[in-house]
Amino acid sequence: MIALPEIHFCLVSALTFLPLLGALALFLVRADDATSCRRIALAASSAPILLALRLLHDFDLAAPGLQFTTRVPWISFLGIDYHVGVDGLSLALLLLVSVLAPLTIFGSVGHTAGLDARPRDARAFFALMLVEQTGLYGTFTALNFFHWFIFWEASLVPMFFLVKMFGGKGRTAASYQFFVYTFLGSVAMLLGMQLVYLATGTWDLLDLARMGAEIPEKLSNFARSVGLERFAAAAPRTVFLMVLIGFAVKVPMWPLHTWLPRTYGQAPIAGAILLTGLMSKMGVYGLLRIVLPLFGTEMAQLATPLMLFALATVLLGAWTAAAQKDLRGLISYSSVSHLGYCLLGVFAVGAATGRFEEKALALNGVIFQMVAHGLSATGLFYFAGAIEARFGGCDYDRLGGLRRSAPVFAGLMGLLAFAALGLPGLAGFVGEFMIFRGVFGLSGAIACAAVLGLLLTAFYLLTMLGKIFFGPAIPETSDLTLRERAVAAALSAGLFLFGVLPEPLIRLSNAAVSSLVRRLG
Amino acid sequence: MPTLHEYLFLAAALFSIGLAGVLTRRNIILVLVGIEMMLNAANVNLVAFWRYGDAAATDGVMLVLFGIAIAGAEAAVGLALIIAVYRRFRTSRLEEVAGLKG
Amino acid sequence: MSWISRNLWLIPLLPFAAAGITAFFPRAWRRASAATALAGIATAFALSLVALARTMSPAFAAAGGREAFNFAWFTSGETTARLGFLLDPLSAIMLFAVSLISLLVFAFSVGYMDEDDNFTRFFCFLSFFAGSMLALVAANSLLLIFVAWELVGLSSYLLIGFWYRKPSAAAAMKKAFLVTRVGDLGFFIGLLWFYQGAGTSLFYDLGNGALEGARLDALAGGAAATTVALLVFCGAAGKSGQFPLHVWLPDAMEGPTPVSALIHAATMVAAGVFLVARLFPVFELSPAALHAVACLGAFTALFAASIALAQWDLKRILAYSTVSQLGYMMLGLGVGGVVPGIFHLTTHAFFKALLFLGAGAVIHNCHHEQDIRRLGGLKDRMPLTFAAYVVGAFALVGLPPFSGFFSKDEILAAAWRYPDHCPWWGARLPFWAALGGAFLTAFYMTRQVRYAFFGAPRGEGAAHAREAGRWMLAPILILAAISVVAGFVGFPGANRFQAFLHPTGNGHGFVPGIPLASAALILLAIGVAWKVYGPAALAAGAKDPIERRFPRIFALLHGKYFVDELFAATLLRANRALGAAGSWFDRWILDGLAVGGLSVFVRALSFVNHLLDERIFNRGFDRGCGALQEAGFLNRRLQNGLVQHYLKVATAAAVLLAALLVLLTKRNGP
Amino acid sequence: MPFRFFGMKLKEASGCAKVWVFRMYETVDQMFVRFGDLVLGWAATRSPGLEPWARVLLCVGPIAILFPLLFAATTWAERKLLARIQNRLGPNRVGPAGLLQPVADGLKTLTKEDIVPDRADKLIHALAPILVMVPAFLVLAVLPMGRNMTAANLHIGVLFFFAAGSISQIAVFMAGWGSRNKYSLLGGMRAIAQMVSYEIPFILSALTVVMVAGTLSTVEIVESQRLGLTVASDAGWLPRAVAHLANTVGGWYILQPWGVSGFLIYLIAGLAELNRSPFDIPEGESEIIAGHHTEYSGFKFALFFMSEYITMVAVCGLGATLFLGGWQGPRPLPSWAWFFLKVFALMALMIWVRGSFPRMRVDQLMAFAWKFLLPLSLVNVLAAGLWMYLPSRVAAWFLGGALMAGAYFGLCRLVRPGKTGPRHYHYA
Amino acid sequence: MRTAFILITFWTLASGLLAISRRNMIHCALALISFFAGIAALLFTLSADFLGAVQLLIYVGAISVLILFALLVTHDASRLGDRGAPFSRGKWSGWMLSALVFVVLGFGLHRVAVPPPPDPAPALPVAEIGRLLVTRHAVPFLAMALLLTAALVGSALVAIEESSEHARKE
Repeated sequence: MIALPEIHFCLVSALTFLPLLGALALFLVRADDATSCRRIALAASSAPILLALRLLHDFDLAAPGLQFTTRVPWISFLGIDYHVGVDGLSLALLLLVSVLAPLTIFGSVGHTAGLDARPRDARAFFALMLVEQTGLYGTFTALNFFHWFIFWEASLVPMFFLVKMFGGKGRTAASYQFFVYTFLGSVAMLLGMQLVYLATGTWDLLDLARMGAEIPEKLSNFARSVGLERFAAAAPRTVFLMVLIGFAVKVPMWPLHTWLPRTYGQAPIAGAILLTGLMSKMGVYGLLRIVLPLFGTEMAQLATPLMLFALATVLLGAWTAAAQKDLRGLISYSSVSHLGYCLLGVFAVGAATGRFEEKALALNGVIFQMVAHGLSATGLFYFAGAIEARFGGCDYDRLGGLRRSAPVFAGLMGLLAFAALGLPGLAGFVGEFMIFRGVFGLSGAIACAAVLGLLLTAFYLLTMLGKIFFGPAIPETSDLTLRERAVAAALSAGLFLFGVLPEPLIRLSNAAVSSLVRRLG
Repeated sequence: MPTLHEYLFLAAALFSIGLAGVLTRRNIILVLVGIEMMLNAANVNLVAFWRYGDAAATDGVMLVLFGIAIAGAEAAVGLALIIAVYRRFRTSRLEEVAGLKG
Repeated sequence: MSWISRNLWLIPLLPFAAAGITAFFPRAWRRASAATALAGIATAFALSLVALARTMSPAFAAAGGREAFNFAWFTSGETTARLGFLLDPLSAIMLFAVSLISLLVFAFSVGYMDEDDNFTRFFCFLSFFAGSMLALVAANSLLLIFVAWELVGLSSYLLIGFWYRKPSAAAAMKKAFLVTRVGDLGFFIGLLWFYQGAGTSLFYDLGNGALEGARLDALAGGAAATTVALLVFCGAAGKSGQFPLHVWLPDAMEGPTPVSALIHAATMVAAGVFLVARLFPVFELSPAALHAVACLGAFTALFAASIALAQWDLKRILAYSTVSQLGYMMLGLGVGGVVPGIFHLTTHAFFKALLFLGAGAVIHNCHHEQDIRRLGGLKDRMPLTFAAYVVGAFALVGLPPFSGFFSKDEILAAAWRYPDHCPWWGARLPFWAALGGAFLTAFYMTRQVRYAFFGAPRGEGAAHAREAGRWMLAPILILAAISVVAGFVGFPGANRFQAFLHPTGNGHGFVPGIPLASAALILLAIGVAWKVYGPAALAAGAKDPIERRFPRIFALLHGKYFVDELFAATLLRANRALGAAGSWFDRWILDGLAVGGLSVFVRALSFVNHLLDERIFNRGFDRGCGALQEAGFLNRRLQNGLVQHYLKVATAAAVLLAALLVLLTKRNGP
Repeated sequence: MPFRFFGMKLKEASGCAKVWVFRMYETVDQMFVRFGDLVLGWAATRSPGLEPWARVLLCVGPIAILFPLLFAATTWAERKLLARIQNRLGPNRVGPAGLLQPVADGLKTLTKEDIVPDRADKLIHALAPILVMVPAFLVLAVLPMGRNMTAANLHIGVLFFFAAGSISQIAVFMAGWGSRNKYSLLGGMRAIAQMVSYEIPFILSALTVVMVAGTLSTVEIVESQRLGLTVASDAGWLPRAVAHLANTVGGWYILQPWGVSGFLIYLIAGLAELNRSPFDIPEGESEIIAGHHTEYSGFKFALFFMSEYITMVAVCGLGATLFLGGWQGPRPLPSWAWFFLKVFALMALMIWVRGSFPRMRVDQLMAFAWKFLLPLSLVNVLAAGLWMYLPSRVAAWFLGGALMAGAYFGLCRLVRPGKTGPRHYHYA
Repeated sequence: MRTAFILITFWTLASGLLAISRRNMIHCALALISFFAGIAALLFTLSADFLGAVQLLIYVGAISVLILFALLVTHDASRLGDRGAPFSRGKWSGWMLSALVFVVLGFGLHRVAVPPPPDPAPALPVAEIGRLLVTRHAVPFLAMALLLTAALVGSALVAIEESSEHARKE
């Protein structure tokens, strides 16, 4: 019997690459055999759950640092290692991926997967989903910027194809806009990080985080050393903004968000779920993992304008959501708005002043909110898909009074909507409360202004519920299928559980967040 | 016990025989056979060095292990290629397969 | 700490559990769901009685008059957010009232909702509501109150929209939630501020709570107390329908009548009053905040009562009466502290529940006819209901010796004495407003009773009305009995209620003129109304006398002072405009101008690049390639495509190199 | 006056009897080993150079004598059993119940003419039957046939078994090619294709055992299947007996989820390796006469025949060693008896299979190996890994069992034969 | 030991020479197999019995079968290699070159000092090798796994192509 902990050295890698193996395994079956493909994909996608549970079981909640790290030299003359690990910042997201990705694949039937239009490409669809999952895992676990960036892009490419192949009518334009937009952001980030590498000589995020405050100095020195005397002073800020743009596009932050509604509107539902439920979290996670530790000083200087941008994201997102005429648009903009809270939390923490407790609360809240939003937005999009599958579209005009013929649908949708609008007892509230409570202590005025977002959220979500489910019944329809019920029930259970007992989820991140905040000072 | 020299000489001889096979045979498969012989001779060398050197340094042995695995893959792919070539050119004589264009 | 204090959480949990269970019941399990819900609330009521008994025991007073049971919710950083439940006289009396009225309304609903398809769902929602409300009143933490507060909002949303197929109900449910949420924004900021200022959200925690000791002092500094109090009052105003957030309450009558009785009369709307009472230590720190509460309360009392004069809907009249009475309670809190406000809250809960259930019985037995112009003559057809309704009406208008008399009198007395400790020119106004409100109350209640129960039946429904069934009648009669006697616990001079709720306070004394004056005023109002709404006015098709006499004023009152329209024209329009603007900005400026412009720019750039490549660079490059190709022909000889040939060359080279190596290196060893 | 027995109190007497019985058992259990030691000692006293040779003889001799005898017995048993299955009598002329039939057959083959085809590649044709015997006997060397009864206790025993076994493919090819007969060649190619294909699941199923036992040595694998339960020294006979039973039986790998599936895979792949029914296409009489031994007669044919049966014994022996606890078994049967009992049981199973199943088709055979057995055995490796890494045995049982069942049903769904397509025979 | 080594030397040299010099290609292949077995024996004498067994398993069991199959597939089985020139045109230069290689190698070896063999023979730590495979050499190990899978799939693809060709012909 081999001693148990020995699996740890490859736990994270195995987790990351299992879905990829599944994607390869898909090629054992016919391209149009959607059922077999789904089964294989589901197996490959849910297999990491076991590993994730093992990881959770062995995870030392009290330790702030990274655990389960593997560091193998890769391209040594460039300082590139294969370096992965998990800490409190990524653990919750890792678990979120482990749950949502299989759930999405489980729910990917017919319209949800965009397979009604292209039944012959079922295999491609599931393969792309699995590759996407690997990209997500990789992004959340990589600790060396180099391969972190590879994973970051690796999650972009399959999404491009998912939209391009399985999307709605305007899919081509949407996919190109999505790709070019996010790719430009990524390029800016890559350039910025290359400058950081040239100035510091390492790609390793941990090493960089350890340097922390010295990085601006080094950047200036580097600029000087290559003869750009006049650029030296502005170098740190320029690099910071370049890196920030990469993440801000992904989250997205107003005014870099316009790719999002179009992409969400055209993507297949399963793709949209991954986009909003998981990929948008990559940006926030990047802010936590890279921007906060590396550019703390820069961030502190720009905290106020950044928070104003976050505020704009929250409020304008919500207002625009209220103006949407269909469910998808509404959920898209609501995603923008909700992630605005996360941005607000991160930027508020980035401000130099403030007490430890409030910063920790805000950051814990950001992570909590990501999980909560992941669950609720997934459900909403899934239901948007269910409506589209039944009526061929989710414009409000052709809907109404669905609760009569589909009471379970109405009930579960209502639950998800209320979770999204922050009803206490469901997870959304806890996240929002923590963020607001933290931000309020750091920057009261902006927090007060952002509270308006809660009202607006309630406004557009209730309007949506009213237009779809209440009033006289216009179309008759079937209630949720068993599969749809299972997906929604799983999500609702998560939302309810974490809404009532947030402690387990917060404890995952608390140690890492505390240490991060302490390091920021 | 034979000396290391003897093993090395034997391996060199076997290597040369393999090389001769590669250079002189007309049939592609037998060229491949020669290559396998050369690989085997090299393996013998590696193991002999392990045997006569530091027993704890297992890198040579690992290399042999990997070498054998690679040889397996190589044989499979090589023979598959040969079969493909055979189908394309209807021959397995090396001299007749001289066109570089497909 | 007693058993009940440690297990106070059971009281809200039981109805919650009932709701959770019935949620999974299929539609056909009607009896089972009703039984589950009733069992849940009955047990909760029993436990509330235990709690009440505990608070009355001497041991409890010896233990400091309150027992809190706190527990950790989550830990972030190094601080733990804690929640808790609190047993003190205030919560005990609220638990008692809420659970008792809920129990009665549940029983009533069994009869009332008898024919509804979604019977099981109704009991699920009702139980959920009862649980939320009980959690709210038992909470020992502002955060927990907020949680329960929102859940109460959710259940009211669900119950108002119970008949969701009616567009008006669908609109009303949304309106109710949103308007209260406007107030909740203030509450939420207040909660954040309170939490920030006190460092805890617990009220009482062995001296470390926010409402006791050093932490309360910390709140007292600066403008914090005023700000927190006013912000929290925003929430209370939203939930308790104070002007200008009262607009949702009358619309909420779209829900089934038991819902109106339970939520929008007896308990939920009282949550705002309860909240102010619970946070009274904070309000006490800020006279300005109390001012605001008193003034707004008084204004709302008068304002809503005037609207009630010109309504035709049986339930809407009661709804505006509720708004008005809530104004009284706020006034009581503002001018006289916890006791008058809560006393009126309690009595009002019983008699307003009675009135609503009576109205429900009428509506149910008149085939869902709610327009009082189409009712009439029910006095003979539903005598028991009529009697109970009249009792409720007397209690509401404050006719001695019904319960409303005592509670309202106490508020009036406190308002009368308000200028004594508030030297401000406007301090007298609340009293007069309240008095005017009392007059109007008596007037519109008389009008309503006359229209509904007297004269000849004017509609199909009223003509075929019968006495209500057992399930409906029993709760009505019980409530009527309570409404008659409940006031005596607050008999002036021997105020048991005061002694129980606020033993250290000295009350407001007894001003003998005020009860006499108010009783006289009320009798006058009843008399005038009786006269005005005489048989002539009650004839079928007759116009309302006031409408006939003062059509402009009636239209203004009937249009509820057009507050809704005002909101629609300002706030809602602004909101819509902002949404459209955001959309437009995204579409045309960000997407169109910025991204589109950029793409045009990039395209132009690539076109230029293309020209450069094709015309300039490629020319030279092609020539170079040609030269290389020439050279390549020479090399071609070597490349004869024979693998063995290559190999031989390579081997020869390797042999040569190896030979060199061998020859050039030194000999090593033997 | 207490009851006395040979002058001892009852308790003492029973203790004495226990020791005596135990010694008896030890003697019977180790009697071959003791005999070998005796011979070695004798050789050592005679001359120092003799001992290694004696050792070799001791290892080789019994195998060389015993297994041909076993072969004879097996042929008889197979014919009898098959006859029983097919409701006839089987050999019943020579000797009581036909027991001497193998002897008669042997005599017959010895006296038959040795025919070599005219244009055959004579050297290869002659070498093949000799070469085919080599692996058959080689692999027997590493089987522990009883406690301390292993001819060659290699630390890579299992690997050696498979490595040596793979030589037989070459012999088969030589036989097929050397005969210069189309049917022979086709049979040989079929046999090789089949053996190469089934060797993978065959080895993979054994690999699980190697993984869990953590050793390649057959002896250690057998020992690893012994549980180490102990009972208090003063416990009664029942707990002792139960502990003994559990120790000797409870640790068998077949009692674990991956072990069950691994054993089944091993058995199926083993049947295919042996070219036995239902995988006997290489020598399917209805298609290609008799495959690679079409052109053999007389004693050369007998060698082929013999090698097949001896290999069968060896495969069964390895199966018993890997999955059935080898020579482990509760007293009072001696260890070697247990081993051969298990081997016989497995062989009876194989004969039963032969009597029950129809022959497969070539394409079915290959599809079964590559599409079904190979993935299944890979999943089985995973299941064994689960078994090793999961801390809870119960969880491992359920997860492993579920994994294997899921893989089985999933593969069944995936590799559904569907409608029968046109048949392609590459070597026919 | 010495005897065994000498025997194996002759065995391997002889089968190697046979393998490259026989006209009959099947004989060549069989000689090659014998050569492989000889190498395995050499490894056994070097007390690397694990590697020897692997050598047997992989080369004798698998690769040689592949070679035999390839021979049979690329030729009409009935007239294997009896006719036609077995050697390519530049064979003499090939012989010379390889002889030269041997000479150079031998000359180089001759000049190098070698250590005496350690006694007793070291045991090949099989378990240690296994552990190293999944720890220190994990990456090449995985790469190897990938390579083998790719080879497997590639060969399967060839076979599929073939069968479809057959189908078209039929």
